[in-house]
Amino acid sequence: MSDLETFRAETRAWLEENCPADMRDGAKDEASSCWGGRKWEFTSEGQKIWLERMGARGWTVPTWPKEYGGGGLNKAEAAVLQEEMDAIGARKPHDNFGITMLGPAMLHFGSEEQKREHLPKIARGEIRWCQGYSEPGAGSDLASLRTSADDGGDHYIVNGQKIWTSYADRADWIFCLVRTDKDAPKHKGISFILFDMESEGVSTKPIKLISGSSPFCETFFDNVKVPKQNLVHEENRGWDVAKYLLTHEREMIGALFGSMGGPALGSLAVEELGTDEMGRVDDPLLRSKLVQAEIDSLAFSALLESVEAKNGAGESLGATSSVLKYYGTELNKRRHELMMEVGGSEAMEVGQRSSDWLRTKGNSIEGGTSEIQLQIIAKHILQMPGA
Amino acid sequence: MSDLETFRAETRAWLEENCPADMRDGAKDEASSCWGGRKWEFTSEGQKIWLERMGARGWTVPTWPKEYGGGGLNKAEAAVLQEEMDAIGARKPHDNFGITMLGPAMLHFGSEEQKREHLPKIARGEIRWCQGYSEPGAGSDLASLRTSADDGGDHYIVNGQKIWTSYADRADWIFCLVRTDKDAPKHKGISFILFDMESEGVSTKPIKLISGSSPFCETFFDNVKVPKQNLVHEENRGWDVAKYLLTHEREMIGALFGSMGGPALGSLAVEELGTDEMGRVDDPLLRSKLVQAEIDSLAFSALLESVEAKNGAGESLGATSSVLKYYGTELNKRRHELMMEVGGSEAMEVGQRSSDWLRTKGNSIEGGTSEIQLQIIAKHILQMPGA
Amino acid sequence: MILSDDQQMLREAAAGFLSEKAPVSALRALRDKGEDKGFDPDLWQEMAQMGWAGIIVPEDAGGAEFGLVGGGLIAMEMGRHLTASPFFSTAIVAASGVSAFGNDAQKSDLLPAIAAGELLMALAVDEGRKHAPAKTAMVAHRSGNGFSLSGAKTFVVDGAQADKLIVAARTGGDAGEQNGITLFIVDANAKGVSRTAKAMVDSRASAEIHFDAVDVEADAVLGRVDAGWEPLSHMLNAGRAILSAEMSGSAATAFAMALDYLAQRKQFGTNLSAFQALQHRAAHLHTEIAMAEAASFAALAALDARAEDAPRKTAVAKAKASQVSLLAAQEGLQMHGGMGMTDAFDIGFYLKRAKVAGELFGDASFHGEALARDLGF
Amino acid sequence: MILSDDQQMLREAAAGFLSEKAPVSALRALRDKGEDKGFDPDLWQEMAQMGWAGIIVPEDAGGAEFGLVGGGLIAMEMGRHLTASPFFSTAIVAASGVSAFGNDAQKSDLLPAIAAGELLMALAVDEGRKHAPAKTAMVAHRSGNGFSLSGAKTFVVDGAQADKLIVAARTGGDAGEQNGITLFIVDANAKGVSRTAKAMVDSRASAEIHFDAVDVEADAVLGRVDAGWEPLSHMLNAGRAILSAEMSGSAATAFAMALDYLAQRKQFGTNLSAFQALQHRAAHLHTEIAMAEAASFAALAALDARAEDAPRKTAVAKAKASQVSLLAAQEGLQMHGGMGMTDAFDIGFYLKRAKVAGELFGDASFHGEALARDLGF
Repeated sequence: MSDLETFRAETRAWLEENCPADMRDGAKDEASSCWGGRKWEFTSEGQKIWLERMGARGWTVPTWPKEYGGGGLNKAEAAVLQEEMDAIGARKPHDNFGITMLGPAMLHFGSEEQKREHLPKIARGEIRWCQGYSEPGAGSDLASLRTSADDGGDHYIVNGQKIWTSYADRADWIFCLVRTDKDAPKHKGISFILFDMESEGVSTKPIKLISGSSPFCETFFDNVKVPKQNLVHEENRGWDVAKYLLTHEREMIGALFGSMGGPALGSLAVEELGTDEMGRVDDPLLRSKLVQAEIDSLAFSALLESVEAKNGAGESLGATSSVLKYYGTELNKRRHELMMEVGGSEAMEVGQRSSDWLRTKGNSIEGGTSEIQLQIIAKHILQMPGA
Repeated sequence: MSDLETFRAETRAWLEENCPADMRDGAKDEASSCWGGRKWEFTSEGQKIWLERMGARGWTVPTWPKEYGGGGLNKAEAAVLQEEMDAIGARKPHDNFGITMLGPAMLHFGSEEQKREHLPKIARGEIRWCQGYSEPGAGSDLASLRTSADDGGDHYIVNGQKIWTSYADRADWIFCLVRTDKDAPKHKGISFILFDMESEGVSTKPIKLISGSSPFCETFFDNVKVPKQNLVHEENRGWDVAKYLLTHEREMIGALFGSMGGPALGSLAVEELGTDEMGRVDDPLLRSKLVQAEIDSLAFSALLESVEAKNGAGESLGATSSVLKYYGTELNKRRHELMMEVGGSEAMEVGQRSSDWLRTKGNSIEGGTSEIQLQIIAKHILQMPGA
Repeated sequence: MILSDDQQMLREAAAGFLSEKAPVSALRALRDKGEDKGFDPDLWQEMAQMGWAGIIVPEDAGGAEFGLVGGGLIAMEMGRHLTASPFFSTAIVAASGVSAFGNDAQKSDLLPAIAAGELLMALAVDEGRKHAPAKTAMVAHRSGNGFSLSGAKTFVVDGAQADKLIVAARTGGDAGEQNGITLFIVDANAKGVSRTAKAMVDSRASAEIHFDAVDVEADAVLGRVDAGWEPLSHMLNAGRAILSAEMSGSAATAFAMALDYLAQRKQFGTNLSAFQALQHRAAHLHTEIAMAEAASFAALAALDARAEDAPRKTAVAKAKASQVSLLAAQEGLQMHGGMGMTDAFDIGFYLKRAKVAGELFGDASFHGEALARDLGF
Repeated sequence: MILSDDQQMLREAAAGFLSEKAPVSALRALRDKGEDKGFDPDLWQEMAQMGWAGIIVPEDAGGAEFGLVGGGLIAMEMGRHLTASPFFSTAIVAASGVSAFGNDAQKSDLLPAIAAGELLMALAVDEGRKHAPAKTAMVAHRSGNGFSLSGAKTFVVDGAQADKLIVAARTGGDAGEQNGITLFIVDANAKGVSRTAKAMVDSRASAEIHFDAVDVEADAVLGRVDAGWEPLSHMLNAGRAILSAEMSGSAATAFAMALDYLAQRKQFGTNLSAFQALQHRAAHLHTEIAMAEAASFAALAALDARAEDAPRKTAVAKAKASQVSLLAAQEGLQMHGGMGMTDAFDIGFYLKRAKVAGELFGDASFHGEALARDLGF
């Protein structure tokens, strides 16, 4: 029996014994997520136990090193763990921007002290993180941010405003881009700092979207004191960390829209509109738009698989993440437009389908607009010059 | 009886008596055009007589003043003349870039001597004109032209090369943009001159297009002597004349593509592909593209009618000519793509339909590319700033 | 098209009045109040006093007799401001049907009241999620001297507020046939009528209405029994062309808002409106909006002139305007960036209205199909 | 997809050979000579010596047994250079049919000869202007021990040059049905066969072929009588996926040519490739081409693996690649400006080939329809 087979058998046994029954429903929707943190109210005893047990093994972050609270697994072992979890329908024990965003950046840029301080708390779900990147008025030009961190001796004094901070009202800590040098060129005066959202001077305000309420907040900083040991990487070199995180985010978004596919448009149309005497969806012009969307969806899936195969084979995604982000989000918007067309007047009522449709309009804006992605493709893949 | 009614009666009688029988077939295709000029070979005695008789009355250019060989008609009278010609299917007696392009510019910018010298010969079809605007390497940036006209005392010495000169190999004279000041900003060193194509040093070479042979030529000038009295408007102010002509050309092209409409796509498809059991063109996805093309064609016709009504009411077209040029040519390209799709493998054979299809690709390039039209719309209609 | 002096004045009056009394903020306030009326009755009274409720009603019935072109000028301005009112349901759709097909009693009963803004009427035609009038299945049985109506209607604009409903029901033929449909004018509070207001994404009022053996007299028929297709098409086409004009106005304003936003915002040291890629998209959009507006008024004029090609022009206008208003709102939102996604900005309201108005009385696919049938392919 | 070392070498060899021996100028020269062969026989011999004629032929029959993915790698390089050769008609379409469905005699007769480049074969399937194999109407009557074929075929690629034809004819059923079609291997010079070469816009060879009571023996049947749909689909799908790969290559090169042109040209004092509007269009086109290529190789791999979803993947690939190669050529030409319109530039050749290859074995509408049927809507 190979090591991996042994690992699989042990993992299977452990999961069988330790995964609570109500955590085995395979739920992947946001409502069933456990976000952890100081303010978290567990939805069930099972959810609490599941987080504790997985957190204790470091399996909330299986590939992180053990010394930082991770599981210390290699890629193959992590894949086995995921397969075995899927096999019993085990929920993800823990969602946290600390896991998906801050952690990878911290492992790369953080000091030893910072890693030992922050990463285990993420792994165990004790601290919930939010991200302070975007600012009103900056839009796609992220680096034009104006939130300032002035030198206060052993601490910074932070003033300014962030926007699009997901769950800022529920998070415990924030990782945040701030300006530490106003005179430097805009990319060179930015630093990456961490602070407690309960610090004096921090306040938040939820943002209502066109699709209804949202996890997004505006976040305000009024003379917030941040100890200098909370600076990650060097002062004025926060843009390195930001770029690292942004590329990572883009890849996640592209893959997300490529893989989710959404409900099959054709079946939905057959169900809701019926077929004509030739067995075709009974709305010929709408049908032909559905066909084109399916062609494009399947071709995009092929591209995604090809990219993933290359990526798995060790080739870097690089600017290709922009290709995925651009097309995946535009396609998702198109699919939701078509679901609205299929749904007709029923879909025009205030409800889930119309709200989902409206929400998709943000897909081509958040995480870098489609225009920015096209610009990245033109510049970095096609080597076209700056205008 | 009003003056106009009298004019109509007299015109009808004159046409009835003077229009040769073989000039009454209503033909409007290029093959039946009479282009006149020194080298013209009349296709029939009727074509010759018709040009002579109409030229003598100035009715080849009905609204030009009589002193320059025109008919001296007002707009209402000219409209009546056209109606009466249409009523008996009378062909246009004469096509000439002198009529459509040079004449209007000459009436606006020419000196009295120039008008008396050149316009009557255009009216009577004695001199056939071509236009020397575009140059290789200039593309849409027309004003970057490099053909030079150096001062030779009482004459200019012209050197350089033009491209896209329609019928240069059959024309008698050329109106031509040349650079008379190499040091001035590019728009300010251009002059508009006229010269005989039989001048020493002029040579032409026909251009083969992707669609086959074409009326276009490359035209070469090797130390061509042009008397200074052939300068139109002031030296170095030829760009005024060029702009006047370009706007005029754009309007003509836009109207052309709007009004011609082309063959009905739907009927062509029914004829060539047949219908399914529901009476629809038997290619459902192609059919839906045909439908969209018809929607857009009819909406474009509505726009064109609305623009023409305003124009008739005295409002200037201005940059709206770019709207018409842009959409009309793109639509025409789309319609020809669809005709090819309808035609299938038969249309893929070398022949008229495939040649027409290929030729349309030039529509969105000649007379200012679609990109230039969009730029004009953005700048002059939408008031968006230069990049 | 060239406007007459009267039309020009009408348009300017509408523009002035609406920007003062019914800007987008009024629709927002209406929505935030959470009432399901979908419009402000006081505002409608003011509009009626300006003659808009009777804009297509003949002068001898108390109307302004401006025809659909006049109506379209108002609708376009309403589109610009996203003004919610019963103008569409009552002043256009119902009034066009009663004017053209009502008998003398119906005309004298209804038209002056409509023109005075005292009567609200709604057309109940759709029965499924997609507009398909020929598929009308609701049944009207002969019963005594009159009829008994049973069935359900959906997407009835202003249906919950209307005093009277014009209901399409089948007295003969089968679903799918144009023959056999009859129109009835039904008291909205009659026994057997139950109405449910639906919260629509555009914050307008729409209702689902059930008819349970609703009795009407023989004189409730609008037009002739079994021959309701003609008056129904007449009303639908009037509504479609008016919606097209409204959507042209909405598209133009959504676009103008986006251009304003671009002009105000800087990124990477440059004004957003100087980005060439956005300029080309803007120039294309300008062209599309111009076409939608031209097609809309061509349809309105053809309907006023009762021209033979009026249905074709209406199909083109509704198809094109539905597509263009959606495109304008989509592009407008994208050009606003993240701000466009917030409810605090107005652009989202334009997107929502574009979707609903595009769907109402047939979307672009419906009208494209109608056009193809009309052109014989 | 990840290429194996062998595949990588194959691809590099193809790229090297073709750029030296068969660049676009070779196609231009072929056209200008005015011969109607549509390809250069000497070049084909060289390709055969490199193993390309037998690229999918099993090793034991003298082939290279690289499968369709290997064929696709060559086809993509051929697409880049617009190389004309019987690779498609013989090495892919005919070879795939004979390999998979030929009896032992047919295999040993035909495959070694194909692999050696000594035998040219062409598939005669289309009968009308649009690809519609199920509508095959040409008839094969039983006659003696064999069959007698009568009818006409069109758009037969390399049909005028082929030594043998694979002909789809109806032995049963009615036009429109999949059952009842039988495939016959027919000597192209048999009595009753008359062939007319057609000058196609892409300068390739295609023929119209008439069959007037052409007698064939029973052993001329490829596969089984009345059951020709399966081998026919097998050959068509192989051809479609290969064409998709070819078109992906053509699209990539047309695009690269346009980018080169933009990079060289200045207008208004700026390099054309610095115009943002063109950059965004270029970036979009890059994305589309990447999708076409990925879809093409996904289809080829699925066909090689005889995967259940191979037909679906093939439909997606052919639909997408047909659309994308046309888009790339159109955009490429427009980006070349007036120069692109002249025959002196190469971009026009890419446009012409995109149109013909897109049409061959079903255009995007055909395959979109097939996909919709497959997905059940």
